[in-house]
Amino acid sequence: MSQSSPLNASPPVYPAVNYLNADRGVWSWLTTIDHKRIAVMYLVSVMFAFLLGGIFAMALRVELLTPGPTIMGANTYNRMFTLHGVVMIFLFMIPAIPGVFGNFLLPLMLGAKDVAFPRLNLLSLYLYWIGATIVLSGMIMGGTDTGWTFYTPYSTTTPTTLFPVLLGLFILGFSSILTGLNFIVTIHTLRAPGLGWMRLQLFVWAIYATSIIQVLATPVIGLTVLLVGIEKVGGFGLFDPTRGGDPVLFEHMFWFYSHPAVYIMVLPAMGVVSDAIAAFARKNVFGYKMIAYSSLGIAFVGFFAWGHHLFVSGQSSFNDGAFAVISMLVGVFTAIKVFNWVATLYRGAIAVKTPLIYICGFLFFIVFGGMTGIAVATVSLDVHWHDTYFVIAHFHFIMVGAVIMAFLIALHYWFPKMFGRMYHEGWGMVAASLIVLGFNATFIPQFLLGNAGMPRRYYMYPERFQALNVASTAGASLLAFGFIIILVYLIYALVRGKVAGDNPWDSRGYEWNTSSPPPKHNFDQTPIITQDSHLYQEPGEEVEHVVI
Amino acid sequence: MSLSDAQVPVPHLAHHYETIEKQDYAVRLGMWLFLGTEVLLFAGLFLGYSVYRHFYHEAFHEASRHLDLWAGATNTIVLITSSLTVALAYHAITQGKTKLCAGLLTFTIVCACAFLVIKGIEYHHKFQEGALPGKWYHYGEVTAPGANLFYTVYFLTTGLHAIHVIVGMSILIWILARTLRGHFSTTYNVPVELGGLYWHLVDLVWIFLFPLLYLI
Amino acid sequence: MAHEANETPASKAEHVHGPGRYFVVWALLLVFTVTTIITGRMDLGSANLPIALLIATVKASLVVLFFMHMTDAPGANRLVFVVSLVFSLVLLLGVFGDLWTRNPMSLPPTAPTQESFER
Amino acid sequence: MTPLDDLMRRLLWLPDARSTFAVPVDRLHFFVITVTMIASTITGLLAFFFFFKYRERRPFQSTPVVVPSIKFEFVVIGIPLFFFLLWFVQGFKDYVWYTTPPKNAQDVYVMAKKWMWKFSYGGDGPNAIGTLHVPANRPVRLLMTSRDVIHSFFVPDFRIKQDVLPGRYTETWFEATKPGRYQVLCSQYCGTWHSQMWGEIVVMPGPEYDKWMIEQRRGLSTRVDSGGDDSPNFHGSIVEYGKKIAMAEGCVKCHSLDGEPHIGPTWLDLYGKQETLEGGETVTVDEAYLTDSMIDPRAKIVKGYKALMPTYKGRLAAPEAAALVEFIKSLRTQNLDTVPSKEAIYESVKPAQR
Repeated sequence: MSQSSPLNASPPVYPAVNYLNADRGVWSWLTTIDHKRIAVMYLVSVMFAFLLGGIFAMALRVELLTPGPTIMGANTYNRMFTLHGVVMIFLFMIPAIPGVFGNFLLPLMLGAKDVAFPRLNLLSLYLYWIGATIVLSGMIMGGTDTGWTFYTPYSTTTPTTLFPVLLGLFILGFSSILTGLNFIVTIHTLRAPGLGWMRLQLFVWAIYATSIIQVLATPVIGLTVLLVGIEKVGGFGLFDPTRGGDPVLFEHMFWFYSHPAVYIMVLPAMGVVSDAIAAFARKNVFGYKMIAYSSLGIAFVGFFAWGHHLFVSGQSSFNDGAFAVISMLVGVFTAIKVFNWVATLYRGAIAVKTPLIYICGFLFFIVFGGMTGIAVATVSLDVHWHDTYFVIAHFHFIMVGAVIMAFLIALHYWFPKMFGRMYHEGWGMVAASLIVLGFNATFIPQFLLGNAGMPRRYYMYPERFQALNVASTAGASLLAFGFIIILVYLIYALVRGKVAGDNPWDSRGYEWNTSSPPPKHNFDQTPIITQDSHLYQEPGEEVEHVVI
Repeated sequence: MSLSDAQVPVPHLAHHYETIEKQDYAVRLGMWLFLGTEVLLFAGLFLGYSVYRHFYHEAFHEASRHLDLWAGATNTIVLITSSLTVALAYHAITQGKTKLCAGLLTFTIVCACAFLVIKGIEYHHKFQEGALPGKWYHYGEVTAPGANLFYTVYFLTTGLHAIHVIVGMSILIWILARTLRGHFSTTYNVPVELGGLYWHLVDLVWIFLFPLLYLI
Repeated sequence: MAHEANETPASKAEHVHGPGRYFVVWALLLVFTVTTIITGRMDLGSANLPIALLIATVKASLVVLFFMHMTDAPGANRLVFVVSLVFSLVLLLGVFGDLWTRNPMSLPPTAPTQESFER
Repeated sequence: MTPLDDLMRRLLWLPDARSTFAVPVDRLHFFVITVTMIASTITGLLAFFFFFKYRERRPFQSTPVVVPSIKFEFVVIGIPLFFFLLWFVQGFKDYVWYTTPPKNAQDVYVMAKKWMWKFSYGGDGPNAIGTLHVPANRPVRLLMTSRDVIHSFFVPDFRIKQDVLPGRYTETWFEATKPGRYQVLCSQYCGTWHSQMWGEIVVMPGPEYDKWMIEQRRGLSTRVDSGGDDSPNFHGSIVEYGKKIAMAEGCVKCHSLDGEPHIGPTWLDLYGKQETLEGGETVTVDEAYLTDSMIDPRAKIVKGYKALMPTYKGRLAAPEAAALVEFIKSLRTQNLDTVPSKEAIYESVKPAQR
């Protein structure tokens, strides 16, 4: 720990033995049950998925440059947006933060040597790989053109290959459930001495809430995709109107998972930001309990909001109203977090580093994205916006603007923790600014497109929408450029980066109580927690207490 | 799954736990969480049942009368009895009675087989009658609209349940093998307990399926 | 310390009960099975469903409480199980809130045939 | 409609508000979006300001412990809750009004099918593909169903949208406030040409509409009154022209384009196929067979279909028949995605062909 005074600071040393070099060879990685190595493998995998999804996204944007066909045919376009959705959501978003940072940091933050079930953890990763392979093989086998929502009866009648994707998702669901289960048990049983529930870092709280959703909601989507698969292959008629089935029932079952799934993606992001803000502002987390409980609140209330995806689907007006009003509560919980994050900055000692740029962007994006979510949950407004680019822009504000920003915050904040090396700060700033800018340029035009009435999943569109589409594509290329810069300097840092030292940010999160990168079993001796995390006073110093 | 942390013959304490009690606690919590996911998995199917029963009340009522009540009732009794024996098996192993435990587990597995055989005979009849799901439906006896959906729901729920019976049975066979090899004792018996929990869940699901499909 | 682990009731608390109570539970389950078959075939009209569900719930509770030792389980395990049941109900009620109040012509039994439309 | 409304509408790229429902929706929209923009900008700027104001002034600086008071907690819960509930109440009120069609609304039946809209009026009224004529300032209720998958009926200028479900009806209604032509879009993904499933609503002044309807009922009107370019000297590819004719003549009512057999054989992959005829002999589908079938449809009926098709002798000019053949030839599975089609196909309204 770098509690030491800056005056006698010696140059940082790279720990001679750590989890990265404790064992050698590919086999030692593939059979590892070390949560940190599993996290690193997740990192590589989700980055690959993100790259793939990103390439699809760019292809879609280029296709939309002109109102007519540009670079691909309609069927290719339809398959591509399906793959973009499936890959980004199921292969990247859902495992990204829990799989990578949850796995890496949860035991460190708890002062544990590993997660509760290390072998199960490895199994999750393997299931993720198997599921991902099957999903992607479906792409090679002809591709699926249903959109990631698989609405029946289109999905059960489409001539394209659907089964591999459904099977892959079913397996990915298992992976997600097992990860969640593992984390819940870990948090319950493996907290270090002195680490009570109200001392947990907020990232842990967020992962806890996320895991609850994963465990409770994922079985339902597993069953649902199975039923669609059975219906498509066997003609069971459960969602088939010509046999008396109800396609709206499918929508209910699908969104019972897929709405909470949004919180599976965004809650860990909120956890990352809660911790990173405290670390970079050198401040205790303002309103700790409110943030912690609001995570649980979102997890809980998020289950009662799925019906707002069905406002124009033929659902009853009674249900529309009920789900709308509950959706508002999710907004309140998010607003609580935002207020507390901003207040955490108040009277801090803020070091403006790369993650801070993303945090600034994140705060703007989550308020704008969140409140446009409230706007589309306002029933009368949703009638116009439903299934238009407004909705696309809204959820990309949350998914990219909040989740990917948080992923990048986490990546930059914990990069030295994971690999013991620093990236180039200057390039980091440049890429961050590019991404925040490019993101706005990509998605703000899409809000306007939605206002103008352009429906989603449109291969060709009336000419009046072209200007905004071109603007959006231009923004997207900026965004892509930013990501490429990040990839380059991170890979460079991995090999040639400056040695970071054990705690380059002087962060007071518990995960920094060990060397960076950590040794194989995390701690040489079990840490004993004596105070809350993120308290930035020197020992013995008189603490100033402020109430606002 | 949760069992995996205890695959070594002696009560094995994984390096990241301090005490066996804590490890057992973790493993039990993990199992209950898994049972929770199973509950929600079946909840989706029960939802399908409820929705179509709501729509096609008549057809469901009529079609339920064409299921073999005695096969269903026998299966209920078989499963309840097997649930009893698996509970007794756990009780026996906590008292160190390995042979009794093995015997009771064997009986449970036989019950599971009996259940599957009876279920298979029922399925066979349905296949012959043409009382099949969705587009395969060509059963003349029940003509009310929605009858095909009753059989869709019937085959989906009982089919998924049967898969769980097979999985549960496999777990019990594995536990039986380990019991016979003397892996369990008064101090170490968590796998028996967890296998039992899974089997009870299979029983639980059937307790609801039986009246919903056969009786009303 | 992970306090909860230590709160576990003295590890094998259930052993104070003999196997006798398992047999009692089993007998009760059989009695309820017979009851539900009898009431199920009595055709009580709309009361049929609630009665069957009530009996099934009682039977399930017996299994959970005694066979699965829920009576001895620590709080977290009980919470997990109860929460999963609650969310199953949420799923059911959310969908039925829709079905009960949906515009009747949007429900399947009134599905129009194509011919009725082509007029 | 105030000038401020108009300004906001232009800033937000909203189309003009042309139905009675659009006006309250837009008002609430402006309110919500203004608050959203203010709140998010303030948050971003405040964070930015704090970065500067509370920047780290010396390494390893200590900071005070700042905690919220109860008052603060009430404020942060209260303010968003107040706004969100306000919006909900107003939005739900408008929505209930929108989902309750007035009793005196005129009914029009809408049938959606990959990838077209078909409208039919009650009684002896006309059927139309792609174009719906309605009177201005009178409520119109649409009773909608789909023949295949879920579609969604979306009119941006009216701010209305409703999913169209197969096997059952959904309804929506509107009261157009200004005569004109408004685009209908399908907004629920429905397959290859989802993005081309467009239609048009022609809003006519009341009296003009009544006159039009009487003419339609008499079955006299064959005039071309659509906004699309229907003149024979159509500039564009011949395939596109063929597609227009297929729509206008109602061919696609019986011949699907997606491989699914309907009243007549599907056109997808039809060209070049070996068909078995009613009599048992086989025929290769070529230009000659296709043209013959338009002129004398009952001569060679494909096995499994009924002889229902009327003759198009005299109804199709030679170039039109040729264009149709070209269109059919273009419908191949492997190049389904290359069928050029850029604009909505607006076709004339014809009396029901019975």
